Amino acid sequence: MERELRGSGAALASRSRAAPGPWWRNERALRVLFQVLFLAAVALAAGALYANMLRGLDRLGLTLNVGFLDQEAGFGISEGIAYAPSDTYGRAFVLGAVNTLRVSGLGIAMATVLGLVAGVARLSGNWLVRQLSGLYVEVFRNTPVLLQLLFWYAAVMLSMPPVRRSLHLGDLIFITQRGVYLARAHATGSSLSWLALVGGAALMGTAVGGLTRMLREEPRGPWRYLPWMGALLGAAAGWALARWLLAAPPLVLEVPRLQGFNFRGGIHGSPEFTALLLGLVVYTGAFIAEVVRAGVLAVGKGQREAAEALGLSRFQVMRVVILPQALRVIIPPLTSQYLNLAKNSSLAIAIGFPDLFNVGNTMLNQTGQSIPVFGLIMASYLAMSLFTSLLMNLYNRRVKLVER
Amino acid sequence: MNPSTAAQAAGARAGKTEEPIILCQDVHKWFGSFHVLKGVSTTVARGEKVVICGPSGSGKSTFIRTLNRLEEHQRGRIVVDGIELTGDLKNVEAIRRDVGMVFQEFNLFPHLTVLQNVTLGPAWVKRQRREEAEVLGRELLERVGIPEQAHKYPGQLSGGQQQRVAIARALAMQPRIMLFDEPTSALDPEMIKEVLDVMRELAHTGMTMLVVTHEMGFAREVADRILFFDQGEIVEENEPEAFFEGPRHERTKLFLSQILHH
Amino acid sequence: MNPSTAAQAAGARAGKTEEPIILCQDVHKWFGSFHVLKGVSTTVARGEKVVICGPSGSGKSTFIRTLNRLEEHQRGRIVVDGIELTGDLKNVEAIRRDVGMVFQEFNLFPHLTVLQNVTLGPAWVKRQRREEAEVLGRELLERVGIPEQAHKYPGQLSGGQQQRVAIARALAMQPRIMLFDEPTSALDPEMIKEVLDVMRELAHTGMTMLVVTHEMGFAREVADRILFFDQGEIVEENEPEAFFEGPRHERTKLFLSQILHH
Amino acid sequence: QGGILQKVKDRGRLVCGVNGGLPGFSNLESDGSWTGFDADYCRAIAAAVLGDRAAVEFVPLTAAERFVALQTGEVDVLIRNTTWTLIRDTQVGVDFAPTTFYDGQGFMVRKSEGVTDLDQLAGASICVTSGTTTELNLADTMRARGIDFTPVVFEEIDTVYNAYEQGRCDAVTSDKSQLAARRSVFANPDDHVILEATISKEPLGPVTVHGDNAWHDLVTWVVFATFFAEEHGITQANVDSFAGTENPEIARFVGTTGNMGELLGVRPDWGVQVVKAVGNYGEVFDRNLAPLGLPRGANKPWTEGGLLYAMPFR
Amino acid sequence: MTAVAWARKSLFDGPFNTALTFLSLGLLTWAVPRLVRWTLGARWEVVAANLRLFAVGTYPADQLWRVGLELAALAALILASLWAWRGNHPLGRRVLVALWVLSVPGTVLVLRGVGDGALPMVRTTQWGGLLLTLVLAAGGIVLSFPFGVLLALGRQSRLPVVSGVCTLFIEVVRGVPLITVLFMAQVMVPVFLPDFRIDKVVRALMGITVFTAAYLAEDIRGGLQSIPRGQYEAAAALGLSGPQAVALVILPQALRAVIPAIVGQFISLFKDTSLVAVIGLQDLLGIARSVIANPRWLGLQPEVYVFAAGVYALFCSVLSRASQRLERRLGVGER
Ligand SMILES: Nc1ncnc2c1ncn2[C@@H]1O[C@H](COP(=O)(O)OP(=O)(O)OP(=O)(O)O)[C@@H](O)[C@H]1O
Ligand SMILES: Nc1ncnc2c1ncn2[C@@H]1O[C@H](COP(=O)(O)OP(=O)(O)OP(=O)(O)O)[C@@H](O)[C@H]1O
Ligand SMILES: [Mg+2]
Ligand SMILES: [Mg+2]
Repeated sequence: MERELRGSGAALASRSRAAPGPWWRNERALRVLFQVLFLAAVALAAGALYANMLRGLDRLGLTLNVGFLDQEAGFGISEGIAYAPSDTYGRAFVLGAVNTLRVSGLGIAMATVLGLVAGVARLSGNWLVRQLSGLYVEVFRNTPVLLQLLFWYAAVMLSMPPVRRSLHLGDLIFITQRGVYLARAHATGSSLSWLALVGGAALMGTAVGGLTRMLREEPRGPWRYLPWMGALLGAAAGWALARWLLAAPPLVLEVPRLQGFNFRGGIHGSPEFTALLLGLVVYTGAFIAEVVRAGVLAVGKGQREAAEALGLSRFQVMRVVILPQALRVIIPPLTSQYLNLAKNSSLAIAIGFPDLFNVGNTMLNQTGQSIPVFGLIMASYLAMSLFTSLLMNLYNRRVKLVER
Repeated sequence: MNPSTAAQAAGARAGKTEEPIILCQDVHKWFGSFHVLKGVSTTVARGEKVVICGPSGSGKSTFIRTLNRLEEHQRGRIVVDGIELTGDLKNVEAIRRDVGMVFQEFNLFPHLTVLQNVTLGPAWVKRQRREEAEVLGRELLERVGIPEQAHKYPGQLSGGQQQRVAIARALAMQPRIMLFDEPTSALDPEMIKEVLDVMRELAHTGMTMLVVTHEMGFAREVADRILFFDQGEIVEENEPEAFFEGPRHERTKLFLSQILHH
Repeated sequence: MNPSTAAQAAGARAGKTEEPIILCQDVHKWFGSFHVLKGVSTTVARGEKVVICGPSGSGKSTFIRTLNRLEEHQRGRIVVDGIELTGDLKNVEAIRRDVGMVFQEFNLFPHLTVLQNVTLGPAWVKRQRREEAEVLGRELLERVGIPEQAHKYPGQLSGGQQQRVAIARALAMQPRIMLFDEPTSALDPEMIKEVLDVMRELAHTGMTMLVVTHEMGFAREVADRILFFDQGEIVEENEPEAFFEGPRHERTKLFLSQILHH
Repeated sequence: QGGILQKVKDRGRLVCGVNGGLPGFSNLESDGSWTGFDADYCRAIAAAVLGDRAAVEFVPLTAAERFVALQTGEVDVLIRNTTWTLIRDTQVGVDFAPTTFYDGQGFMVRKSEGVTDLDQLAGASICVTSGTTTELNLADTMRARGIDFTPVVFEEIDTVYNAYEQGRCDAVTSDKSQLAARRSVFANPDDHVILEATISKEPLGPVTVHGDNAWHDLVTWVVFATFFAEEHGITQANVDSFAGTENPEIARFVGTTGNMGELLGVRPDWGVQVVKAVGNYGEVFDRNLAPLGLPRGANKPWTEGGLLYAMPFR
Repeated sequence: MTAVAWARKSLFDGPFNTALTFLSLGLLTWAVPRLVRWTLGARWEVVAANLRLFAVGTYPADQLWRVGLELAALAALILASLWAWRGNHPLGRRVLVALWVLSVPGTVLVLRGVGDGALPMVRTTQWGGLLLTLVLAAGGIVLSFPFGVLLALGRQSRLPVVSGVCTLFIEVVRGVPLITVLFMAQVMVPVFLPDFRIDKVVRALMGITVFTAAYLAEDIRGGLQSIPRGQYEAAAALGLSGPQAVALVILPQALRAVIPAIVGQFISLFKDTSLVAVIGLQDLLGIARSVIANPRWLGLQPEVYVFAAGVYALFCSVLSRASQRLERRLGVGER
């Protein structure tokens, strides 16, 4: 130790500047040294892996290139953007990516709604609702999502009635083991009708708005029946309008029709897509419910009390005071759930939905180019994850509390 | 005791003759098996200022929170401004519209601006139009001395400012009664005065006020009457002078000696 | 001023002739672009008790934290017990072994018992055997007056008790210098006294102590010298009597009026 | 290194890659054992090398990982309905032993649909396994004929048939043997027909890693041994009675003369071990595939007009 | 409170709640009879007949005693630990920690065995069912934990290179699906390391470990961030070196703070082991799929899946209950 350094105070003080000590004991030097060593170790490991990989590829008679992306894929894909087996592998991969985005986007939206409802229900004053929601969360959170997907597909979707005996709601929705078919509205060129429709909607909207305001301001007394009368009148007017519109409809309904083996027309969700969507939504919804519950509970008791003391109703307390604050607690874990949903969509492979991973896997099997294909798959998921995180972080910044 | 005589008694005590605005009759409350309020009976006349004090845990907060049903009482009657507090949601709503409350920890809504905090009640409960509510809100902010802070968020204000916003928020509902639960005890000493000033001013407008506080200067100056709580009961009840000069109970004396010594 | 004369001056001031145990020479520190310490020079003689006071944000904490390298200074020299504070890790280690520190928020290790808190340093830094460290630890707990709390966890103690454990923990390393950063300001009034008593006793053992505090009673009684900081500089430096009776600077006067008024 | 043969001997156990669940070919039974045509060929090889039909470790493999498993030596031999193609033979780094099962890709549909010809499948959904030649053949054929269809693609064979049987698809396409095997275990096998049309050749057989010739030879000759035994009427029951045979070729087969075993690097009586273990080809077929209602078809000895032809044992 | 009063308060307070109650009742009356009918009518013999497959896969019947032995040993270890936790130390903490560390190679030894002799080799390809699921889950936990701690510390490091590399690793792994990591491990590892033949189960375990470690690292980082600066400073002021401060002061507190998150991670790890079924391992779900594939059990998918789901749910809820209790217990010392 540096006891020698201790001379007399004067001698010590008169030394203009003490040496900073040998470099191997110097904080800064050590820091730099350690980092250099660390980086070298990482680079070395990566290099060794790379060399090994080249050797391994050589042994398997494979090369590293992505030229195959321009080759003809040759295999069929059941759903997604326009594609034929004569298209390239690249096109097939894009199709998979679009399918993944489609199911993830829709799934995220639906899971959010389900999770919000279930989360709030778990805090409901209604005992039965609380228990049911709790049961839902427990069951679906505690079983593997893969198992759930298989269940939704094999035990639910495939046991729907066959095409010719579809479950249906009028001509609008058909549920069969070939999937779900929805009627689709098509715009026609009849602009006059459009004008009438928009104008009518605007009129009705104003009327309803005015009436509700009236209702708000004078909730008691005989006036409260006025909106009902108004609504009745409005409905009658709407019916008349509708009859007139039907003569020159601005929208036609494209109804799914049975043609040959299958339905044609309308919006079609294949059983694979529907099962995947259902499975992901129900699974993730259970997690989001917990996130929402935790978020709501994280809002201080004082907030609820203050809001109640102001006379806000239970719904208003939730909607105006609790949820907006819960949001900032909710968003980070919610983001992870969104990412999880998107990533879990890769399990589509188990039930045959042609998502990014499934198509990629087929490509890999057909071309044997495992490393480039894997690189592509992982990069795509990574890009998706990063993009989602980015969006959510931006949103998070917006809902963050302003503090001193 | 018959409620009407109780009311008259209270009225007489406060030097007024109308019916009481708050009537409590043998109010009991338990938290689980813990008996917090053990038969509290009192009346408050319209316009009266009542200060409530007592040792920690004696049930002061619980008492004033039962008055607007933030806590439910289990026995006895509470009538506020002619409306009886029962399980009926309508009554609870009506009473809450009549009673403003200010908490120790302010409990402002941190995600709303100051002005939004103040206009929230009028807009959502009274269904006032926004402009109308905002005009009122600005007036109130003026009254509590922070008109320039309208568009800041609570997190950007000092404690004293926050508490003044809380008072403005409660006033925005134009309540007939204001409840204060230790409104200054979470504040730094410099800020206590600014809040007490606002309360003092409010008292002069003739508002009925129930204030839980240990600020004995304020009590002496503003209160018409002081209630001393201990272990869930009103142990002593008197006008300020009499209360401070001649406390009758041992517990009151002990408490006062501690408080005033501080 | 030439450092050697400064050192001698300090020694003379403290009525002693040996070399200073702490020597600061034109110490500067920036946080980013914010200049916190603007050329602080002083010396502390062995056994001296120095109280540091000054308004909030004046750099008191930062100053004593540079003394054991919790903060790095960017210009100037600091020599503690003959060891110069540089980037040399050995020196930093040696100084930390020589200097004990007590924080405002205690910073006890909540996952360890009181005794484990106290023995952690001796056991791991000085590599003492466990039994040895425990004997010392118990002695120290005795000295700060809480021998019976040895097996409790910090969370189970009152603030005053916690701070006494923190003192014992620092003493366990048998330091030559003790730094205290507002050791009583996070405490409730009743507990302040018990901590100050321990510090007073410690002062009588001849330990070198630097204490950031606003407890002027303590300063008057124990300090050999008072340093008054403002805006990163030592504005005034004097013996207690002189300091309290005849502050020379405006800022000191203002500060004292606020403090003593409080 | 000594090659795979030596490794198997040292280990005392053959590691055989099979399908995770294909009725008739390889199936996991409730007691943990494997049954089926492919599983029996694994046992035959084990019997030839080690004299113990039970010395097999079965490794179920997915279509995607089968070649990697073979190349990395995770399995010694792959007997998992793998089609012999030029690309696989040349580029994937594997060698094919003689075909044990000549198959062709066909289609199965519900009788009630009244479909008899591929062209009638226009607009149909067709179930198929992903990552296989089947998938490519389907796309090729339909494209060539200009038939528009929807492929419904699954990783797992089991899912394919389940989806078809439940009505998810109008047709299912695969090797005809597989179709028949699967149909036999449907709830109502008679409701389904396998169309006449065969759209590809699917020769299936054991696969070994490219470059280990000794091992490849052994696997090849084990297959021939089962053909040979059937050609000469040697069965599990009567194999011992050939110990004193006069027929020189059979004598070489049972190892009483010649050094066939030595040349292959195994014991002299390896042929007998194979037959004792699993029987001749016909027996293996009858035990595993006949119960599924599969006709022998092309999988008959050449002497009966089939394609099975054992090379001379000399 | 009387039943009527309770019902009024918690079921029928207000028109909205009443409507909800009736809606829920409607749902229940629709679902419960159907569920009961299905449960009673289901052909559960498929479970009974394949119980051994579900439990251990193709693990040789004559070696099953080893699984039993292993289970008994682990149960004893767990009980002993709980005992020690309650304050009675029949063994002493050190011995227990040593036993836990030894339990890993011990388990491998007992289950896998060596050569012939008393413990003949049972290769991992023969492990299956719940046994494999548990091995993967437990192995994943044990291996990913230290890895996760290192990653978290690395990410929190003040050295930009170290924290950069760790952050990159964590973010990349967290940004891709587990199944791609498993495929990587299964298909790529042999390509990357052509000279080593790594066991299939070990490869899956590698994938699971890497994936879980990245998530754990983030949980642990949360714990590290929750430790007030004062703790670091107090440790430094005492003269503890950086590693000492981390090991003695920071980590114990940080880990304690994130126990719920860690257990949550382990629960999802347990569920996620089911993905190995997709890469051809015969874990509980893999066996379930094999059983369904067997012609003998055709059409019994719901039974098999429900059974498997039940097993997973059982383990998961036991784990989460345990974590809740642990949390409550740990809260004690802190008041
Ligand atoms: N929600 C609750 N559950 C159980 N006990 C409670 C609850 N709220 C309060 N108590 C208990 O009731 C008693 C009275 O509490 P209250 O808050 O009314 O006291 P106080 O007089 O306002 O005290 P302080 O001056 O400390 O605010 C205390 O013993 C408290 O611990
Ligand atoms: N880590 C930091 N980064 C940036 N600024 C800092 C940091 N630590 C302290 N400061 C600033 O440096 C100044 C001096 O801080 P310091 O804590 O030394 O003041 P102090 O005299 O101890 O005040 P107090 O009496 O409030 O403790 C303050 O303005 C503070 O905001
Ligand atoms: Mg209170
Ligand atoms: Mg400070």
